[in-house]
Amino acid sequence: MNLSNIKKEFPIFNNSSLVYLDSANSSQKPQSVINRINDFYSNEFSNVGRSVHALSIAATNNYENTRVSVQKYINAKSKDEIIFTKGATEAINLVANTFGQKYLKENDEILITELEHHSNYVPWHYLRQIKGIKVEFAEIDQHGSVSIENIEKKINSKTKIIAVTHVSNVTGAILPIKEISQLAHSKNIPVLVDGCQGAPHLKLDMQDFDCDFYAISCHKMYGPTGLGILYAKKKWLEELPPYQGGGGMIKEVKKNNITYADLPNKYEAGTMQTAQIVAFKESIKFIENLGIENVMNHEKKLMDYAVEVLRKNNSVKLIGNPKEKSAAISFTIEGIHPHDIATILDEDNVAIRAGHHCCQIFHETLGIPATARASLGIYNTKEDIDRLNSSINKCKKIFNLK
Amino acid sequence: MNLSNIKKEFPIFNNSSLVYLDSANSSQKPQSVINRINDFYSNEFSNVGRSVHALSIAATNNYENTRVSVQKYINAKSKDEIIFTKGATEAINLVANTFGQKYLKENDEILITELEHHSNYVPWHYLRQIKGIKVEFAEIDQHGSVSIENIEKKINSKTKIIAVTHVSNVTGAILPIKEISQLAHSKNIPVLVDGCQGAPHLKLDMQDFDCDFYAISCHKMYGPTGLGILYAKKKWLEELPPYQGGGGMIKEVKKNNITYADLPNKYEAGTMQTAQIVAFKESIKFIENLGIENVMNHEKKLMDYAVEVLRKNNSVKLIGNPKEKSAAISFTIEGIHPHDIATILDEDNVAIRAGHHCCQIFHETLGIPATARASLGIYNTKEDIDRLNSSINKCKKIFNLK
Amino acid sequence: MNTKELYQEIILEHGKNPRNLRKTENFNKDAKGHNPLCGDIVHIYLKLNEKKKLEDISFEGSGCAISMASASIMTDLVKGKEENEVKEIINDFLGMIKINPELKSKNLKDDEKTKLMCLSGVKQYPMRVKCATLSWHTLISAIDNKKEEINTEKFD
Amino acid sequence: MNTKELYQEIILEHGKNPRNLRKTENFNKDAKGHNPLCGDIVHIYLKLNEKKKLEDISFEGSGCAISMASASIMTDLVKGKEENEVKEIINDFLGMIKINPELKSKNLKDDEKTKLMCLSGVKQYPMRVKCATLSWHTLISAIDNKKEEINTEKFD
Ligand SMILES: Cc1ncc(COP(=O)(O)O)c(C=O)c1O
Ligand SMILES: Cc1ncc(COP(=O)(O)O)c(C=O)c1O
Repeated sequence: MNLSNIKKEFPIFNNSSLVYLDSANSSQKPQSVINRINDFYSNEFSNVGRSVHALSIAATNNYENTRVSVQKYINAKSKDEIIFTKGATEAINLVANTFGQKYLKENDEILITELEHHSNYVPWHYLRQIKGIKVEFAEIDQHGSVSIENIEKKINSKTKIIAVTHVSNVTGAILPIKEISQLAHSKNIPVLVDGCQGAPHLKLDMQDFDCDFYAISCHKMYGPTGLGILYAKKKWLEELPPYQGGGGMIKEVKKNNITYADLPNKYEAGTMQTAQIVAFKESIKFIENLGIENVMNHEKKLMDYAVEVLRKNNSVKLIGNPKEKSAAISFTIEGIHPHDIATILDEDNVAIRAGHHCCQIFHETLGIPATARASLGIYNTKEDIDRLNSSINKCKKIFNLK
Repeated sequence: MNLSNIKKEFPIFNNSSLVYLDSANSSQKPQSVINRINDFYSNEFSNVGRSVHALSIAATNNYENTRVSVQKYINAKSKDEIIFTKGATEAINLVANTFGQKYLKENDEILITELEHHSNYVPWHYLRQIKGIKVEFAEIDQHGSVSIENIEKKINSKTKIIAVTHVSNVTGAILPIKEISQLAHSKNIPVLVDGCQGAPHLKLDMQDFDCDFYAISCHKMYGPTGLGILYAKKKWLEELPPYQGGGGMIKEVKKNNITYADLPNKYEAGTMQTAQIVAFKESIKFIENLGIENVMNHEKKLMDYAVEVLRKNNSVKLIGNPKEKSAAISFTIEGIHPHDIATILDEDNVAIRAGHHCCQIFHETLGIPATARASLGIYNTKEDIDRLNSSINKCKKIFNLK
Repeated sequence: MNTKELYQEIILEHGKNPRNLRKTENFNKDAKGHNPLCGDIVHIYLKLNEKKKLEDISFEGSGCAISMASASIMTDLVKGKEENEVKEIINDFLGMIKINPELKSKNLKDDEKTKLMCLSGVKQYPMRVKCATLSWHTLISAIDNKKEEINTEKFD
Repeated sequence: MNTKELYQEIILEHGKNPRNLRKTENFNKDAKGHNPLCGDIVHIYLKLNEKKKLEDISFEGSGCAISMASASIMTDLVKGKEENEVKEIINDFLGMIKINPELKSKNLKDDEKTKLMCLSGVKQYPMRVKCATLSWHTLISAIDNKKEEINTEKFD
């Protein structure tokens, strides 16, 4: 496989002039992933784990093979540290709920940042409502990132967990999560990383990052919808209570008591997303075949080009200018509301996103109600950026800007 | 479409002698559902709701169209009463968690039955652990069902919610849920129905059942894995707090407070199972095209035949003999453990399930550690039952029984 | 569908220079509206006299061209009309923007209808219908003295 | 693979008439095991003398033919052996049932190896490996005085 003609691995780009710049929202799917889903349902379908017939045994093996693929890909110590969830949102809810239940009491503090996606704020807000804990926000800096200093400033003896995004889905800023883990651990505070925007674009190494929890959305990583991953250090998964209750996560069920299964089953209640999990192995394989270094290199070049082109374009104002930047860029145009931009671009088959991108705190802090965002996937090209730019020029023409 | 040659709508039966009698675990998928997933990912993929580009608008419409299909199919009053979940397990956890949070306090009672699947017990057990509420069990009768009298006996002034299965996944017993709702409502108690085994086989009419909550697993209903549905009366969804927190379920997010979106979004946090939801419309269409009356009729005939054949077979003991019976039948053979039966049947390509079927309470009550279960889907035939029976005879031969 | 039809001159013009973008002195009714998707916000102020005639209407807020133009055109058209006439016009507009091919209201003159129909292009853009209707829903809310803020984060 | 290989005469016979299915009087070590998937349960009783020799071993429990036969054959083979020999045999068996093509233990005679290899058919049935290994894991637990009940509800 070759990055230069990678678009043809994605059927959605066949016979279409689509410029898809909304991958931070959800990525397109390669043929190999789609085929695997198809094959699995057509020839191999069974539920996993519970039946002893051959289809079920094969499905269970496939299911567990994906877990091992993920473990290796993110360099986790054990496959028991890989929990399949509905998405990153569920992964973060799982941690907030169980950690909150076991370890948090009134006036304890949770430290998040002003960059966080609602998925990494609302679950903590619940604890504020239910338990009276406090949610603190580390401030964004002038580049649209959050420095380690700004995090350190907000840590105090009441801080019980730090929850930060790996990469901002608005500015693309990459946070120094290894350093954040070091800092936090020096004060005995665990760290949750919202890896939604990191996982599809950066090299993942849990043992190097040393964070306690890392949440991934598989649908942003060239995988099926309805699937996410929670990586968590084994000691946490062993200590925390289970999250959802149901079939498959129990050891013994009596009328007066219930004991729970060992890891990872303890956190996988009910029938899971069998087909999606089986197929996600192909997503990992797809990225591995390209090589994550090549992907990073390709996306960095493209992003540098996008920044250059948009910066030259009068009236376009880039939001944030982080030194370490991944695959998302947001902007405004004085005199044109982002939703009007998105609608006009759409007519040229250029798909971007406009709004607050589930980051109302960030937008409020900057005092802008909405931004337009272009986000990259491995299938994007310089031509896509050029098409973005010329469609922006069309907007300006319609709105009589120069 | 015609029930007599329906097997060919399911690709897994092409060129294979598979006798699939494990549909209570998960059903096979028709070609139309598989194709829809394929098409959606190949040509139409986008996340829903949040972007204004054309792909996203079309995806959002498809997504909401499934909601309307489900609403009509189950005869719910409003489409806002249809919440998409990961599965029935999540649906029940959602209710137990939010209802427990808002309405339950120490010593309150939850009434379930000895027939319940672990998914309709463990979530309530959590409340026992966290809040000190009590879980009571209505007893099974000699037919392997739970009579309305046995439910009534356990209701008292402390009973705050009744949670019962529509159909037992072990004995196939159909519970009188309309009468249970009437009884419960006469005492002002809400009713949750675990509809996992009812939804694929029976006519669904929420306004007639009048239950407050009904949980469905789409993967047992010829739909994709990783998808379930919670039906709930609107007043409950309006009154109960939200469950998971994240993107898409909020109205306004401030640093000191958060308000939540209107129904149904309030309960759909994060990126949902877009492709699976879009495709599930085809599952509904598939059942509608056959006609649920025809399906019921077909499955009843088949089940009567299975009962007749197995009853004639020496050494086979049927578990339970409910008058109202749906598509599952469990049995034991004196002298052969169910897991040995399942393994030997598997060699003949007859897939059944052996174990406690996530119903340890039921098995403990009966004093049997495990049973063998054959469960039907619309694709099963009399020949399948005959093959089951002759493989059972092979078991007996291997184990020298007569 | 062509964005030229959506972004007609008149919309761009009202979007850039909205009429009645101010706060009515001595207003006696008001309501706020919010479209969380776009971040559009609007605050509508009314002065209804004893005869239920809309003596003045104004708005504050910010948003996309469609929502600003819609609020601007709306306030222009309903000013001076009676409460029941206003309600009838609102219904007519909301009906048109969803399904009806044209406006039917007897309370609108032909040139007023032509002006309003400039917003009809939005029909082709379901996610943008919310932008066009926000100020209208908020006006109902103000007239009816509803306490809750109008919010468009609903699919319909 | 043919179920005849799995359900060999010797397994069916041990399954039907398990040896040592009783409770050792004056046992000094014991442990329980459970396979929640099948509902198999086993309780193992040992009598180890001062020289760490296994004077007696017995079991109570119920389960499928594979698990009963495995417990029966196991107890027969290890009785009278020394603790370290027993541990070595257990390792050898668990290694064989997972990956090794044959048994290597010096503490087993050839006919004992042949008997144990009757259980090797289970390799082809991953979900049933748990049935064959339950009593063996439980025996380790008894020897090591582990408190927790052995449970096979793990994927491995
Ligand atoms: C009666 C019953 N309830 C609940 C469940 C749980 O459903 P799911 O695993 O799809 O969440 C099942 C199926 O396993 C069932 O049969
Ligand atoms: C930074 C970030 N966090 C969390 C999420 C939520 O992920 P999901 O919606 O897949 O649960 C997203 C994506 O929407 C995101 O970009």
